[in-house]
Amino acid sequence: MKIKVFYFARLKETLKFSTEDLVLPDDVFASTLTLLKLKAHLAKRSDVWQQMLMGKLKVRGAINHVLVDDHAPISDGDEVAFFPPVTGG
Amino acid sequence: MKIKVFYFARLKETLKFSTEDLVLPDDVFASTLTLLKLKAHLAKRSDVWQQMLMGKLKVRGAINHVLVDDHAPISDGDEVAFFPPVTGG
Amino acid sequence: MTVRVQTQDFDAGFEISQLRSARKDTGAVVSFVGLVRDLNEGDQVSQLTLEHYPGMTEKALEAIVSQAQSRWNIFEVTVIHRVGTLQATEQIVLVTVAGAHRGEAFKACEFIMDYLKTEAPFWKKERTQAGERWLDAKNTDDAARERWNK
Amino acid sequence: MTVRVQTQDFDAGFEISQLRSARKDTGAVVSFVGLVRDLNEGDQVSQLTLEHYPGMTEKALEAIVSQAQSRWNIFEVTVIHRVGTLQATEQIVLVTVAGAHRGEAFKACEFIMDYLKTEAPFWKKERTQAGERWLDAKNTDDAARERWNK
Repeated sequence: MKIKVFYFARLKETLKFSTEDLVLPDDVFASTLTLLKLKAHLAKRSDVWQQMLMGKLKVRGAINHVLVDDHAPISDGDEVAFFPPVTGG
Repeated sequence: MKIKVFYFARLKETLKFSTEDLVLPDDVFASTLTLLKLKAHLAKRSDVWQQMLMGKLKVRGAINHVLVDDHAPISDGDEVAFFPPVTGG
Repeated sequence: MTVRVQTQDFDAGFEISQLRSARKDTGAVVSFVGLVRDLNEGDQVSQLTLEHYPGMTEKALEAIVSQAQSRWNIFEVTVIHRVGTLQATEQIVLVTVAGAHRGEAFKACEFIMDYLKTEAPFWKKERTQAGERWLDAKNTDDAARERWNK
Repeated sequence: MTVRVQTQDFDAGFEISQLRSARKDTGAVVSFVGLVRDLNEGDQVSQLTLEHYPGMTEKALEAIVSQAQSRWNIFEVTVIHRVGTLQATEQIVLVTVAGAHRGEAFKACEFIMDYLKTEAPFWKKERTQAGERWLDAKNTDDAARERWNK
């Protein structure tokens, strides 16, 4: 399965990634891929990724431009985004 | 005692008075003159005055530019005003 | 505070800029503009005449703004209310409140409008096809005002 | 509805006039302008940079406005949010709501701001003398949003 992932604000700056195309072997995840599983998967990349995605920082996620919670399922072709709680206005 | 009385909006139009100077003999009122007593006094002028000041129409009053209730006391030299509930804004 | 009662129109954008540039720690400006509706109680309104009590109006408005300023932590406030004859769609009133944060500015602005509607000596007379009629005060306005005392 | 995300400044007065002349039965226009404060958490702020999520921002704002329009009887709504680097005292956001009556316009305008603060993908980074820092979301903003669900 292939997805696009975006990172914003503090995440983007610290991870030094703003966007990437991810190709995930279908057998990596026992069942449906969720935001939380994707975070855990990415967190294995390094300590910094672990800290930013699974650490103290609150991370919010969106799938196809809609805010969702950690248990939202991700499908092939989805656009996923990770970012800190928003602070506009 | 001498006071000035103003009338506004529907009261002014119906009574055909916008303002008048009133000289009231001190012995007309048993005790302190209040807004209510002044209304009752003016209402004796005619049926129209009775209707407008003591009838169904809700009348609000001000003494020296401050909204007050019917029991507020009036003193010599005061500026008194009668008007319907306000409808600005 | 700035309180004006006038026959001429006002420029809400200008008044908002004045307030927002008055202090560098202003974070929020909340504004209300009230307009003459062309429709009231199902009737077409062609014009509205606003009468007021010249000696009392400014004082009443200033007292309302002072109350808002003592209740909430806000900075500057501008209130402009027009009198005289206005056509449908014309502006009647502007209330603009500047503050550090939005919550208090919103509350103060709505409070000022609710009190203005029930305490400031203005009266409206509208002209419809059936003739002229004085508007009656609304119970909903009294209710809007009362909730601030809870 | 009008929703714009832009780097350039906006003219609140112009946007208010647009909304109030759109319909002749408009009686109330409530507006909020948010500004860059020169002071935050006790530190002098020289500038603010606003980042956003281009594909999502407009959609999120439109969804918030739609919610407001389904909750209250309001007419037109304009939301303009700036992105990029802004100096202290510059305008960040404008929310303008037109309606027949003030109560619903006030509620809808405040609702849109409370939801924008917690759901629209914008992030602020401020520059102070100590350097740059990303702002953390505030619990008070979450609380402001939550009260609409009661």
